[in-house]
Amino acid sequence: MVRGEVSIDSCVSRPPWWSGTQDGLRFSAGRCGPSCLGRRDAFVDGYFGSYALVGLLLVVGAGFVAVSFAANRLLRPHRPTPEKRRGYECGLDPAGGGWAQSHVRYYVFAFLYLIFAVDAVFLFPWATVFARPGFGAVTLAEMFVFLGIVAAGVVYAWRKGVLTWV
Amino acid sequence: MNVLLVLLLAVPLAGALVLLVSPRGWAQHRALPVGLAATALTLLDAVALAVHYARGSRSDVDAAWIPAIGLRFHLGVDGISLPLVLLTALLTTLCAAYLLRSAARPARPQAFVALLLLLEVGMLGTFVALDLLLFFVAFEIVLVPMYAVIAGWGGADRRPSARQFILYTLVGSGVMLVGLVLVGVAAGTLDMVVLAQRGGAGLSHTVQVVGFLAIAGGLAVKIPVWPLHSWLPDAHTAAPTVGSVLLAGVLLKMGTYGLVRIAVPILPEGAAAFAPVLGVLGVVGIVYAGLACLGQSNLKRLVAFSSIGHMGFVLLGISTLTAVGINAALFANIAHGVITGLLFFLVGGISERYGSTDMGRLGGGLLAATPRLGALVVFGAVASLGLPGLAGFWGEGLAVLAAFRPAAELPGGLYVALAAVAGVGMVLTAAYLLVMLRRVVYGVPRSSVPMPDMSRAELLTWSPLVAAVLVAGLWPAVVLGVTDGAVRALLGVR
Amino acid sequence: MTGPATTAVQGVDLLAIAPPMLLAAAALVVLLVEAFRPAARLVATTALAGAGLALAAELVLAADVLGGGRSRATFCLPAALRGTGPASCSYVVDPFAVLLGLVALLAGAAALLLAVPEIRRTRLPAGEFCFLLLTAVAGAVALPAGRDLVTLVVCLELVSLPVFALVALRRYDGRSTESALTMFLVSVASTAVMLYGISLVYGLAGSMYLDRIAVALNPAAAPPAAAVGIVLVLVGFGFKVSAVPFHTWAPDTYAGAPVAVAAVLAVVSKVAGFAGLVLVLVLGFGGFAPVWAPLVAVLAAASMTVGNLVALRQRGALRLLAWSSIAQAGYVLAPLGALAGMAGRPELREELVAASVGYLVIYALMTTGAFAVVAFIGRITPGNDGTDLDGYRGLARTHPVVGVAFAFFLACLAGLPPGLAGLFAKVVVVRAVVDGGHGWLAVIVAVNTVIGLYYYLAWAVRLFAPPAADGAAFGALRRPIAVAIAVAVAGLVLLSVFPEPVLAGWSLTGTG
Amino acid sequence: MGIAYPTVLAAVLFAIGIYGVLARRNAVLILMSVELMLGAVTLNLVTFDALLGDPSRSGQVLALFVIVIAAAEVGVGLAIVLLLFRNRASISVDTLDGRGEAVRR
Amino acid sequence: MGLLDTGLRLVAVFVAFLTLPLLVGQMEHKAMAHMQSRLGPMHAGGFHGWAQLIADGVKFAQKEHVVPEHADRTIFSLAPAVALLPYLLVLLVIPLGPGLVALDLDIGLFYALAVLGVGVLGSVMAGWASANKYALLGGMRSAAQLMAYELPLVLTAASVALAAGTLSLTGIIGAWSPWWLLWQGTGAVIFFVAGLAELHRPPFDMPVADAEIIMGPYTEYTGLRFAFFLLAEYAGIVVVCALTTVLFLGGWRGPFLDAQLGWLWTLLKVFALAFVVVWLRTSYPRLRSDQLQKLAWQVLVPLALAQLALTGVIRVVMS
Repeated sequence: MVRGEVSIDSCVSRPPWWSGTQDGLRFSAGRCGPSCLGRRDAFVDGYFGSYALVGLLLVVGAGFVAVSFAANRLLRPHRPTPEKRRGYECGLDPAGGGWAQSHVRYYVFAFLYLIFAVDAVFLFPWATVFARPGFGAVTLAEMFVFLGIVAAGVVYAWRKGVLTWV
Repeated sequence: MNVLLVLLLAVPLAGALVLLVSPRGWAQHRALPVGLAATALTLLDAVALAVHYARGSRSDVDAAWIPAIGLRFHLGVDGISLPLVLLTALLTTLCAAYLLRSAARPARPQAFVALLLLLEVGMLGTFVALDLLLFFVAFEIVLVPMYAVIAGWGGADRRPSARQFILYTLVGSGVMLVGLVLVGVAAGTLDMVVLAQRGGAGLSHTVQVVGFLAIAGGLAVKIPVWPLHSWLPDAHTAAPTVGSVLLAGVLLKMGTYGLVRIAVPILPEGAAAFAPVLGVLGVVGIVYAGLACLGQSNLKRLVAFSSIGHMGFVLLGISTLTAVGINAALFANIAHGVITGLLFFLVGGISERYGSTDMGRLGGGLLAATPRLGALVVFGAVASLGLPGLAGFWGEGLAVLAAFRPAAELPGGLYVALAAVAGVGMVLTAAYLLVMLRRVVYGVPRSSVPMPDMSRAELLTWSPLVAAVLVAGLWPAVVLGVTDGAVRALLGVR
Repeated sequence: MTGPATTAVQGVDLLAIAPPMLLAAAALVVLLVEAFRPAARLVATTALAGAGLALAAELVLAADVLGGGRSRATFCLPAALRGTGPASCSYVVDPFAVLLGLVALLAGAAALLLAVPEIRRTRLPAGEFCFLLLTAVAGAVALPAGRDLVTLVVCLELVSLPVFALVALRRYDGRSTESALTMFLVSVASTAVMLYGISLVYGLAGSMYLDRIAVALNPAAAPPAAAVGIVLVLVGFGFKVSAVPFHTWAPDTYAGAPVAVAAVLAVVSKVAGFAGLVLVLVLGFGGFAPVWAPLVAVLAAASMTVGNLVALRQRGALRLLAWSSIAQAGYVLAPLGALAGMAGRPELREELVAASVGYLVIYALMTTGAFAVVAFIGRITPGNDGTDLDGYRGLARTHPVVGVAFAFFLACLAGLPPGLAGLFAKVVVVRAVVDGGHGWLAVIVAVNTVIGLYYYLAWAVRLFAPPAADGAAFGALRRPIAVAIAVAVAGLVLLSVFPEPVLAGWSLTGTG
Repeated sequence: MGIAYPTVLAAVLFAIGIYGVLARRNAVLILMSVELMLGAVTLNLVTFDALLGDPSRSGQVLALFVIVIAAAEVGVGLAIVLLLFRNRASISVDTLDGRGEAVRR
Repeated sequence: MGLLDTGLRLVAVFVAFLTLPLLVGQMEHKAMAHMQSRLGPMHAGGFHGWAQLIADGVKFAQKEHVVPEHADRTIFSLAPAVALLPYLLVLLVIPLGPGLVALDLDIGLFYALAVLGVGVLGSVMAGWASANKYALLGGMRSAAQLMAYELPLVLTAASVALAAGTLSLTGIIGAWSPWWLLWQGTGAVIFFVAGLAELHRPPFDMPVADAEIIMGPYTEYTGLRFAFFLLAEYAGIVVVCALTTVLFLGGWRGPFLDAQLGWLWTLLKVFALAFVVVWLRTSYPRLRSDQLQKLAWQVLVPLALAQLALTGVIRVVMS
C-alpha cells in the first residue's frame, strides 16, 4: 500500500489509537503523546478492570455450581426407571407430547414488554445528565414528550383490548 | 420577427391542446375545421417567415430553458431549414384539407387531428431548433403521434408495423442522444450555431469520430439508410394516407436534415472518416431499392421502397462533403418530399376507389377509368424517376455530379465508382416506375363499374404539390439559391 | 454518559424539524383517534390533515431555506466538543433536504389518498395503516437532512420498520404475509450488514458526523478496513434501494402488498434510501470514491439491464412496476457511479448529485402517478384485480382522462415525449455520466431506455385498444385517487415544461 | 488488553450471524442470526467508543439505538411470522393463489 | 486492585450469597409458622429447629437426579444455575456501608437491573426443557410476568436515577435524603411490588401455583437442582430487598453513626423488607393471571410514569 502525504494530522480528526505510520491496525498512542497513553491504561483498568471482577465472580459462581453438581453426583443414587422418567401429570399417564401449543396472548405480553422496556433504555442516560447545569426545563419537557408517547402506546393497547386477559 | 418563429410552433400546439381538452361532442364535428385552420395559419406563418428571410432579416429566438442541462430554447431558420419548414407546413395543411372530404374522414377525428397537429409541432421544431437537445426533443416528439396514427388508424398489420417503426427509431434516438450529449459535454455548449462556427475546433478526434458514429448512426435509422430500412415499407403500408404522406414527405427528411445540420458541420473530422461509408451505403440503398421495387406488387409498398432509393441519392450528395453535393442533397430532399407526398396522396385516392393498392388486383386501365387521376399518377411517376424539367431531376442529377468531385480528403476513385453505380440506380428507378405505369395506368379497366374521377377537393389538395414540382423543376434556383448561402456558411467555404 | 463537565445541550431549530415532528405528532393523534373513535373516515381525515400541516410547514421551511439562500442547521456539536474540526451538525435543512423532504411528503400523502378507498372496501385497519404510513413518511422527510450516521440509521429504520408492518397489514391474505416476511428478512439482514459497516467506519474515523468522517477517512491515511466498512454500508443501501443483485425481495413484495403500500415502497422508501446513499457516499466517504464508485456503476448497470429485461416478460401490473422500479433505480445510481473522479472537481460532484436527485424526484412523481392508476383499477373494480396488464384494455375509451393520464405517466417513465419530464431526467443522467467520463455507462443507459420503452409502450397501447370482450367494466373513479392522479399529472406537466427547479443543482451542505 | 479481543469477537459473532442468515431456512432462526449480527455491531460500537474516548459519545448513542432497532425488528418480525403461521394453518396459501388466478384468467 | 484485595472481595460476596438467603429462609420458616399459629419444625439442631434448613440441604443433596425422557437434557440441567447465578452477580455491586462495596460501578443500577432480568430465564429454560405441560405453562406464565413487571421496575429505577442524577448505587445513597421517602414513596412501593412479582413470590406466584400446575417450571426437578431453584428464590428476595433499600431507603444511612454502623442499618432494612415479603405471603391470596397483568399495566405502569414525571418536575423546580 502506497501512502501519500498524510494531510490531516490531529487527534480530533483521527482516532488516537490509529497510527498512520504502519499498515494495519496498531493500537498505540504514537501520535497523541503521553495523554493518550494514559487514557489507554485507564481504558484497560477502568473498563475491563471493573468488569473483570464481574467475570471472576461469575467464574467463582460457576465453579460453585460445578463443584456442587459433581459432589451431588457422588452423593446421590442413580437408578432411573421408565416410570420415573415419564413426564409428571399428577400420576396419570401423560397424554400427547410435552410441548403444547401456547396461547397467543403470551406473544402479546412479550410484545408489550419489548416495546416499553426497550424504550426505557433511553431513560437512563437522560436521567443521569438531567441534573447537570445547562439542562433544565427544556430537557424535562423533551422527556415528557417521550413519556407521552410511551403513555399513548399504553392507552392505545388498553383501548384495543390488549390489556384485558380473560 | 421572432414572433413568427414562436408562432410556428405555438399555433399547432394550441390547436392540439384545444382539441385535447374540448368536450367530445363539440370537437367531434369541429375537429377537422380546427385542424385545417391551425395548419393553414401555420403555413401562412411559414410563408411570412420565408418572405422575411427573403428580405434579408434573420429571426432568432434564444432563451434559457433548462440551464441545468444547458438546454436553450434556441430557434432560427436559415436557408437549409426554410425550405423544409415550408414543405412541412404545406404538406400538413394539405393533409388537413384532404381529411375534410367525407370519403377520407377518419374515425375519432378529434384524436386524429390532435395527433396530426402534435406531429407538426415536432416536425417544425426539429427543423427550427438550434440547440442539440432541443433538436433531440423535437425529434422525439414526432414519434408518439406517428406511432399512434399508424397503430390507431392504419390498415392491416398496423400494430406490429407501428411497433417496429417506433422501436427502430428509438434505438436510433438512444444512440443519437449519447452522441449529442457527448458532443455537448466535450464542447461545453449545445448551441448548434456556436458549434458549427467552431467547426470541430476544440473537439478531439476521438470525440468527433465517436460522436459522428453515434449521431449519424441514430439518424441513419430515420433516413433510412440501408440496411436499417426494414421498418419503412411496413410502416408505409400500414399507415393511413395522411400518415404515409407525412412519413415520407417530412419524417425521413428529419434524418438527412440532422446530418447536414449537425453531424457534418459540427464534427468535420468524424464526417470525413465516415463519409465514404455513408456514400457506399447510400448507393447500395439506391440499387437495392430499385431491385426491390421491381419485385413489388403493392403500389404503396413500391412508393415506400422508392423512398429508400431517393434517400440514397440524398445520402450520396451529403457524403461528398462539398457544397454542391449538399445543396443537391437538400434539393433532392425537398423534391422527394413534394413528389412522394403527391404519390402517396394519389395512392390513397386509388385505394379509396378500388379498396386495394395491390397492382394485381387493380389490374390497370386507370387512365381509361379515371383519366384525370391517371394523368396525375403518370405525372408523379415521371417526376419521381427524374425527368428533366421536373423537381426530381435536379437533386439527383446534381448529387451524382457532385460525386465526381468529392471533397479533397475523400477518396476520389471510390466516389467515381459510386457515381457510376448510382447512375445504374437511376435507370432502375425509371424501369420500375415505367413497369408500374404499364401495369396500373395503361390498359383496359378490369371492371366496367364507373369510378368517380378526381374530385374538386382532391384537385385543390394536390395541385399545390403539382405546382411545386413544376416550379422546382423549371426554376431550381428558387431552392438552390436559398440553400446555397447557408450551406457554404455552415461548411465554411469549400 | 460520563462526558466532560461542559454542557452538551444543543439548540433546537424548531422550524427545521417541524415537518417530521408534525408528521409524528399526527401519527400519534391518529392512533389515539383510532383508539377512541374507530371510524375509518375520521381516521383518514385526521391523517390527511396531519400530512397537510406537515406539508405547510415544509413549504414554509422551503421558502425560508431557498429564499434566504442559507441552510438551517440544528443539533450541532457544542463548541466545547468541536475542537478544531468542522461544525458537525446532525440535522441540516439545505435545498437537498427540502426537495427530497417535499417529495417524500407528497408521495406519502398520495399513498394515503390511494389507500382511502382500499381501507373502506377491505378489512385494512385504518388507524394502524395511517399511523404506520405517517411514521414512515416522517422518517423519509427527516432522512435527507441527517448529517451523521446515527440520525441516518434511525431515520432509515423509521422508514423501514413501519413498511414491514404495512406490507403485512392485509392480515388474511397469505400472499401479503409471505411477501412481508421475505422483505422483512432481507431488509433486516441488510440493515445488520450496513450497521456493521458503520461500526467499522466509526472505529476508523472516530466520529459519526459525516463531515468529520470525510476528513478522517482518506485512502492515504485509513486502513483497508475502512474500504470494507464502506462496501458493507453500500451493500446495505443496495438492499434498501433494491439495486440488482439485492433486489430479489422487491417483485414479490410489490405484488403481495396493498397497492398503496407498494407505492410507499416504490417511492417513499426508495427516496429515503437514495437520500441516505447520496449523503453517506458523497459527504462521508468522498475520499474513497475511487473504491465505491466503480461498484456503484456496476450496480447501476446491472440494475437497469436486469430490471428492464425481466420487466419485458411481466404480465402483471405490479410486478412490472416492481421490475421497472428496479431498472429506474439503476438510472438514479448511474450518476453516482461516475463519481470516481470527483476528487478535484467540486462542480462535477454537484452536477452528478444533481442529476441523481433530479431523476429521483421525477421518478417519484411518475411512479406515484402510475401507482395511483393501478390503485384505481386494481382491487377496486370487482372482478378485475388490476394485476394483469390485459385488464387495462380500453381504459382510455371508457375513462379518457384517466387513460390519457396513465399513458402520460408511462411516457414519462419511458422518457418519451410527451413525457418530457422523464426524457429530461434521462438526458440529465446521460449527460452527467458522460461528463463524469463513463461513456460506457451512458451507452448502457441509452440502450436500456430503449428496452424500457418497449414494455411501457406495450402497456400504454393496451389502454387505447378496444376492451376485451369479457373484460369487466372499470368502476367509478373515487375522489381521493382522482386527486392523487391530478397532482401527479400537474407536477409532471409542470416539470415537462419547466424542469429547472428539479434538475438545477440542489446543493448538498455538509456541515451547515 | 487490546482492542483485538472485542473486535475479533464481534467479527466472529457477525460471521456466525451471516452464516445463519444464509444457511437457515427457518424464519425465526434467521431472525436470531440477525440479532447476533446486531449484537456484533453493538459490541463494536461500544468498544470503539470507549477506546476513542469520543467526547460526543456517538458510539454509545448508536449502540442504544441499535438495541432498540433490534427489539423493534424482533417485534415486527415475530408478528409477521405469527401471521404467516396462522394463515398457513387456517388457509393454505396455494389454494388462495389458485383462486386469484382463476378470477383473473 | 491487588490480588488479595480482589480475592477478599470475591470471598465476601460469595459468603454473603450463601448465608443471607439461608437467614431469610429460616426467618420465613419461623415467621410463617408463628403467623399461622403453628410451631413448624422444632427438632433439628435443638433451639427452635435452627438446623432445619441445613438438614433440608443435606436431604436434597442425597436425592436422585431424574431427567424426564423427552426433556432437553442440557438445558434441563443448566437451568438451575442460570436461575441462581445472576443474583450472585448482582450482590457484587450492592453497597453494605460507606466504602463497603465489592465493586462500585458507575452504572451500578443499570447493571443490577440488567443482570436481575437474566434470572427469569432460568425458569423459562426449566419450563421449556422439562417436556411437561405444567412446566411449559409455568414457564410461559413466568416469562409473561417478568415482562409485565419489568417495565414498572425499570421506570421507578429510572425515577431514582433521575432524582440522584447518577446510576451509581453508592452515588444514589449519597444523594438520598429522608424526604425521598415522601416523593419517591410511590416509586418505592412499585419497585418493591414489581420485584416481588419478578421473584414469583406470593401473591404473585401464579407461575408456580401448585393447585393448578403443580410446581410450574420446577415440576420435574428433584434433588440438588430443585434446591438451587429454592436458593435462587431466597437469594432473589435478598437482592430485591437490598436494591429497594439502596434505592429508596437510603442504604447505609441511619439515624446515627453512618460511617461505623452503616452495614448494620443496611442489614436491618434488608431484613425488615424481607420480613414484609414473608408477611405478604401469609396475608394475601394469590392473584389470577389476568389480575396480575391488569395490576402491572393498568396500575403500576401509569403510576410509575407519573412518578417519573413528578421526579423530573421536582428536580427542575428545586434547581
